[in-house]
Amino acid sequence: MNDMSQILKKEPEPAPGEALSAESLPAKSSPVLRFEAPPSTSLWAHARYIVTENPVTGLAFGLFALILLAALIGPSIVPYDPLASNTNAALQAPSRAHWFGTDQLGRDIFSRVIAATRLDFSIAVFSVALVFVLGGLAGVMAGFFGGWVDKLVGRIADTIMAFPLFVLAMGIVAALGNSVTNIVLATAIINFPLYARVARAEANVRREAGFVQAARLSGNSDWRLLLTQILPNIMPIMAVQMSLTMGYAILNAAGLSFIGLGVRPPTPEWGIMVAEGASFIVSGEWWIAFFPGLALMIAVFCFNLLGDGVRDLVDPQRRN
Amino acid sequence: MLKMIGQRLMTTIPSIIGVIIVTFLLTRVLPGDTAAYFAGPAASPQAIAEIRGKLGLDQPLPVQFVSYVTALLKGDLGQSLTTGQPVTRDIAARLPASAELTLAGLILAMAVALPLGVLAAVKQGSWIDHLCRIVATAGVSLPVFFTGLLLVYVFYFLLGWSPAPLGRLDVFASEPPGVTGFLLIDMLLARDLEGFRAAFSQLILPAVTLAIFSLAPITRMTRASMLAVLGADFVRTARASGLTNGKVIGTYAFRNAMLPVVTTLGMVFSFLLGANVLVEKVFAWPGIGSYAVEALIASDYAPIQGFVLTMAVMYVALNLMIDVLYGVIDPRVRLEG
Amino acid sequence: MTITRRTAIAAGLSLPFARGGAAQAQAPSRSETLLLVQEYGPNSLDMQGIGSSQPVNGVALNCYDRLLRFKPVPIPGGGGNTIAMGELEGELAESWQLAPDGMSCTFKLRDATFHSGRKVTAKDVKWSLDRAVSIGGFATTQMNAGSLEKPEQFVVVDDKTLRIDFIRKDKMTLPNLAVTIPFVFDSELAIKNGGDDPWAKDYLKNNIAGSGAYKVESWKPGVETIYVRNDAWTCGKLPSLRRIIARDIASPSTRRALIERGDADISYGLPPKDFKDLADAGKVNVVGVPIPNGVWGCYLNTQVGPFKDVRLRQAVAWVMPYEKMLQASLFGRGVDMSGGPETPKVAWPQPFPYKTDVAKAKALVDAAGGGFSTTLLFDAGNATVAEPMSVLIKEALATIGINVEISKVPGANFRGEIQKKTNPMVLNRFAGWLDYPDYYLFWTMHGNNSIFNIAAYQNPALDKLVDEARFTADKATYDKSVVEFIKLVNVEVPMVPIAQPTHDVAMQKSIGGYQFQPCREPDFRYLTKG
Amino acid sequence: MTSPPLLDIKNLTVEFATRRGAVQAVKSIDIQVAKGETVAIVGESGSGKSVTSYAVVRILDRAGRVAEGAISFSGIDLVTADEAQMRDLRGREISMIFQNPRAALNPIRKVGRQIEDVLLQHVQATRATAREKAIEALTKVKIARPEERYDAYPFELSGGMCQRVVIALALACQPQLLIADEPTTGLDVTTQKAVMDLIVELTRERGMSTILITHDLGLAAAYCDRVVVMEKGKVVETAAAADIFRNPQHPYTRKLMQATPRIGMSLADLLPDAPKGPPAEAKAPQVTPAGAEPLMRVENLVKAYPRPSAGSFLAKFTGKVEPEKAAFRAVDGISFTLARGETLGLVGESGCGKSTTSMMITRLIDPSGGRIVFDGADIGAIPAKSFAVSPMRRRIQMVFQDPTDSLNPRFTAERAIADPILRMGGISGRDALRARCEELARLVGLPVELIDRFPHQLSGGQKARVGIARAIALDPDLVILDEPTAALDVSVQAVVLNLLEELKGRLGMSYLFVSHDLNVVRLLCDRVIVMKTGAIVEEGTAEAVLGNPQAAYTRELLTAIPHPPM
Repeated sequence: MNDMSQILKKEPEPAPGEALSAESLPAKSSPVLRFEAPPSTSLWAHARYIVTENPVTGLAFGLFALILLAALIGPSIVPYDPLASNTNAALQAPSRAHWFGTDQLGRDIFSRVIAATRLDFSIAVFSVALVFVLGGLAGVMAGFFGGWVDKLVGRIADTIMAFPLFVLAMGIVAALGNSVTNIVLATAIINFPLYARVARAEANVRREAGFVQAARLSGNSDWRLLLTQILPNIMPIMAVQMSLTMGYAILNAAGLSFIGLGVRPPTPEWGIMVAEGASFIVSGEWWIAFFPGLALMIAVFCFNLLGDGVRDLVDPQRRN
Repeated sequence: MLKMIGQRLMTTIPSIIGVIIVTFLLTRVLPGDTAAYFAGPAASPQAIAEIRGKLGLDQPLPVQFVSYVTALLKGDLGQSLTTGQPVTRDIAARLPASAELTLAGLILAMAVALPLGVLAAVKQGSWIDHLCRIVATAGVSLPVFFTGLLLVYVFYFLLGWSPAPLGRLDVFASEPPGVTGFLLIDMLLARDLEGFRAAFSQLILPAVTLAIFSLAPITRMTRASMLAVLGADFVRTARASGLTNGKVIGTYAFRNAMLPVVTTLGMVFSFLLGANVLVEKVFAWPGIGSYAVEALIASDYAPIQGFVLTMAVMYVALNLMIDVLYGVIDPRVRLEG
Repeated sequence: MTITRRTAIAAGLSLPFARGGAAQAQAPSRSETLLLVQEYGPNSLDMQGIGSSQPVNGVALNCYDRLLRFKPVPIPGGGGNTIAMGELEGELAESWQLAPDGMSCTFKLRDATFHSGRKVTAKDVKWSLDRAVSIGGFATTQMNAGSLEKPEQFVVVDDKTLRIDFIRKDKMTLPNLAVTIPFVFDSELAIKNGGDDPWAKDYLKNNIAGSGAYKVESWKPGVETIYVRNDAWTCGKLPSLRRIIARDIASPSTRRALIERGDADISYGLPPKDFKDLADAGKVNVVGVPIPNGVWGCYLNTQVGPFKDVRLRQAVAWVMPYEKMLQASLFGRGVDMSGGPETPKVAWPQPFPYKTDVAKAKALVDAAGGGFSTTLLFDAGNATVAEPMSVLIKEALATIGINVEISKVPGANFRGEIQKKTNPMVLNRFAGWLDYPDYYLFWTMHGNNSIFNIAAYQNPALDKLVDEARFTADKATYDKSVVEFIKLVNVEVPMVPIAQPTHDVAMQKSIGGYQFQPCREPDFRYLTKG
Repeated sequence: MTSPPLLDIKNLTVEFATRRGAVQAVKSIDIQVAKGETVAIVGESGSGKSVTSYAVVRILDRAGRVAEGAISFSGIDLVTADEAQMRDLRGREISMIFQNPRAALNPIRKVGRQIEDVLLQHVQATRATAREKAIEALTKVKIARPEERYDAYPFELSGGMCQRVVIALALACQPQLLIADEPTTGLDVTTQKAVMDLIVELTRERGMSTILITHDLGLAAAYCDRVVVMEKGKVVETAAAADIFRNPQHPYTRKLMQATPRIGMSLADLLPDAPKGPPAEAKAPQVTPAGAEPLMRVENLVKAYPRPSAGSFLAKFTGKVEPEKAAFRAVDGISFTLARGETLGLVGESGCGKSTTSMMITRLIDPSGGRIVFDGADIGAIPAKSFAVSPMRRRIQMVFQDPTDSLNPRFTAERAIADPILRMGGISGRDALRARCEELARLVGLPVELIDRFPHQLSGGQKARVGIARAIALDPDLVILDEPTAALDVSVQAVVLNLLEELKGRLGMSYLFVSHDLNVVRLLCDRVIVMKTGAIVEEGTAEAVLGNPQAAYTRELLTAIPHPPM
């Protein structure tokens, strides 16, 4: 829920008459600097600029690479089997043998934290991909077609929003059963309004855009307009949305595991590891909860910063 | 204005109906057998069936739904199995606690986030901007349950600065007469400064936990909206008219920038009510969040339904309030009604 | 810091009374007030009522009186008292006399008064016992376990005398009068407020109508319960604590922190790890009583699924990492159940002959046709102990080719799951209130197939032995039957006993007079402070 | 000049820090403004004219800075003055007004309070007198009922009214210099005239100096004493307003001047090196002989929008029937014909319904009533949705107002041009398609090597050409031109207008030309329709309507056009 701002962005709907006959002369925007025919900038060069110009964004991209690496090859490079218990070495503080210490069953926390990356990352990616398809499409259709489609999507989104989202996610997972698939589904559902609204707003402003009208004149049907004109143009905004909600998706999944829903033991997952370690904090074995919590935080942190970075990357105003 | 409120209320009816239906279905799909729970351990299948009949659980779903809605219209939310009390009474008793905590968290977050966001926007691109971004993002990246645990460990267990996380009031302090349900206010009304201090010190850690979490959206929104406003033509006019920086930022930019922030605040508030679930668990806060979690774990329908419904109604009320507030700030909205 | 906090507490304490006027003549001092922290509190004040939660036992114990109670017996390791099944003393009963034919018992009532000020009469006792056997649900089931089944069994002889007629001779009848179900209500008060309901369920759920040592001053479900002493209590030594505040604190860490920092006086239900740490640190007293008749066990379904094959059940018993489980999940707060003698003693639970021997287990699995996959179920509410335990089981079973998927089921759901009796493996803890081996097996392995017979074990031979032990009056027959059925289950292993957990309580050093009760709720009546 | 100038800009260079290093937006310019003088700074977009004015009051944004030179105002060096000093000068000695007046006012503060803010800031009033003085300032800019308007919010005022408030704000403290940055861009021509007249009157009255920054040479020449022409950050010419049209010195000025449409010019005259010919020659309307079926006949066309009524939803529940409010009629029963080969101009101020009309004719929106008969078929009856895929679609095309907005940012120029061909053109094969696109590009004068570029890599003029190429790709019979040059600089406009005229002849199309600019309409159109509030007020040949207007409204429009001294 990093950018809740997006959800409720109110755009006053212009009265129909006004929309068409508005003082439509080109109000030349503030003339600070405008260069004719901007020189072309390649996406790559622009990306490099974004990364180097803002150290924080650079850091985020670096972290993201690390997370991706851990998710891809993590389980095969960790020093210990993340599932193997060793009760003789239980509850050891961080040491050279166990960088992050060991847990109640003597499992190596470092190995578990790294191995958990893949699951947490997958949950985030899949839930975001799912909601992107569902919410994005629904929102675009609502914004583009208006009318009853808009009303329907709006109602669905409103209904979901009226739920306390985390509790709704809990309810869904509890009702459908304790599984990773259902965590993904629940996370996707609670993010639906966010995506639907952003997509709706973006599609709505583009519905009457010149290039859409022009495409209409070219004989494109509504569906084709939607797919070739509207959808590609709101992709960048949706991409920003995606990287921002990735972090939230991870937090949500971790929250669910924390209260005992979702991931099954002994699968390593950050949320469940924090939950397991929580009861040990008071007795001084802080590392059990701390390192998974830290990993969780870093991942979410990274995705949030990444969101800003992606925003900079796709924002045409920042292109020059 | 009244007309606008009425209209807003009308538009929320469908989503409330949606909430009722979804909640009902969801709770019925929940695994767990209420009748078995009621019958207690060692009950015979017949006894369970008997109780199931008594609770109406053997009826087809539509019939159950109708009786549920009928009861609902009478203001009856059913009975909680875990507390054994009518849900309405439970919620009425616990709601103020959640509301007080959430409000405190929100106010705290605003007190930090608004200046931070404004500062970041005014000094866009400076180190302060970067710092603000990192701090806010780090805050929202911390899982609330983790923050809460950490704060308790450090401030109560290690340092002993804050009182035991035992809920709203020290065990040996006495509760003020319940006027508003908000302890801080009630304490003041009762002129009990010592009690106020006690309640306040209990409130700090959970409120901080919530505030840390809600810092990011408010800061982000304030910054973004401030940036947009600072780039607006009327700010340029104000500058070109020689108004002081303070006047330009305070009177001209800030108030305009608040418009989208107010909308965000509503979102954040209802979101925090949800996040409360975890915070209340950590701090033994007797609010409705922890109530709902426990009910959910126990497959206790009625409290979940009651909780969700309460939240939905609060969400609607909140948005209404925000619309009104919006109207106070923005004459354009006010005069339309 | 501590000093100022204490001052604050003192100040806070004096305030309500200063302001409130003259409700109480004199306030209980801090040393007469006990602060108890527990995971969750009562959901009702009526233990006989349907759906009452575990902590309601504490209300029944402290706010009501029964005819009999268990006599305190010192805990072998010190630290307080526990109970012994055979040793009873009167609570409301001044004396009791078993009829010569052993088919009835006559109770003479003490001169006791209800909180309402009315004298306790035999009529009240009968009404209460009638209620217990008629109300249905858990109360009735528990009454039945002691062969108390019909209202006609309870006969008012005169105002102060009550006779209970037995249906059959049952050694559990009298002990069963001392548990937290057959307590005595002020029947007039209850009937007056009960409206149409002859058993006044709604009224008694929210109100105390008893004669017990404590009254409930305030009850906020899910938040706190405050008890105050009933100064007119005559059924025992007047308790020394005048006020008990029982706070519900869901987070075990918080409960631990509170007790460790001295803010709470006594805490129940911490994770074993915390009890171990607290005991090791020595700052507070930790009293652990091995739960009588309580076992953590892994139930293997004998009717459906792979464990129909007894060799596989034995294989599981041979492969369990008992020592590891005791250390890593119970942190030593329990008694190992492995490596017992071939010939059992007359006791339950006791170590059984299996111990960790992977080779033996492997051979059995191979003989039964090799490895397979299955699931292991446990109650999420028990996760603190059951989860590490299940992870270790999973790991151990993997070594003999059995792949286990762990399934953590929320509490309410767990009931439903075990009732289905289709789950191949279930990890559960069961403890019977009445400490008899036959009682335990009656619930968990008898052919009557109660909900706790999770393994769905059916064996007429075992049923016969259990029934025999239950109703015989002959010590030798009893001992023989017990040894026989334990031998039988040692071979059949419908359940693999893992450990007998201890029931732990952490208390400040200033707290004395700890009394263990089979219901495992705190008994405030004996506690002292300072 | 005898006395020292009020404002003296010497050798001013303004730099902006960008990713590609410092970019000079203004390069070593010198401008003087004497007391009481009105100076115009004229230039096309990117010429640095606004940057110059921002540098004077030092409100350049963060990235910009004065790299070199001096700005002296009444002897104060504005480049080195400290911020407090600048603040005192701004608003009190030097005021600015901007384009888009509504945006220039704080939307949520009463306009009176905004004027008070400035008065109080510069100690021109006390709390007690502020209100009175603010109302006085409003009175001076000829706002009716100023006491009432004091409490108004900007959104409650019209654009022209807002600009008056902005002027009141700027003049409240009696400054010596007023800088007006495109003050009338975006306003209707009649409003523009009123606002400009007001500015001139007030500044003359107070003996103030004025700098008018504009892209409109006509406006500059009509209202100013002197004109400074800027191109790409440099001052290319400074001359008296009377001289600049008559005798432009610099080639750029000449080009600019020439491209500005005026009475008595032909389309070709707009281009720099066009042979001067008699104006009538360019226009040889091949209008269909009378009696022949016109290409399009519009009969009693209506577009009505329901007025949003607040209580309707509630009314449904309470069963109360509210009195039906009259629908808002954006287009109120207009009829006209469009002959084959004709260019019909549709003229009017914003809100008159001309755009709605063109959208209906293009069949992008559905009319509420009336008929649109195109080549014998009533296309108005076909819903817009199905029209998009009907064979008629290819025969009616449109060129849009904003070339940037009308191109999909994700499509290359070629893809944009090819879009209609792909849908309806019947050309198959990549090579054939490519060839056709290149042919079209050549036809509209777009260098073929540019057609692989994305819109953001093209200039405004190039984008306009892509838009035109797309519109003519299917050889339509009718092209609707919706203010096709409004977003373009005059020099580009000149080229595009000529291109359109040439294409029309070559491809035998008819145009419906929608515009607010009467000078352009005069150049391009055979016949003209003047619209006001959804209805036609006058109709006739371009010569007749613009030369000898019958309706009062048309006359008003015509007189509002700034007339530079010839």
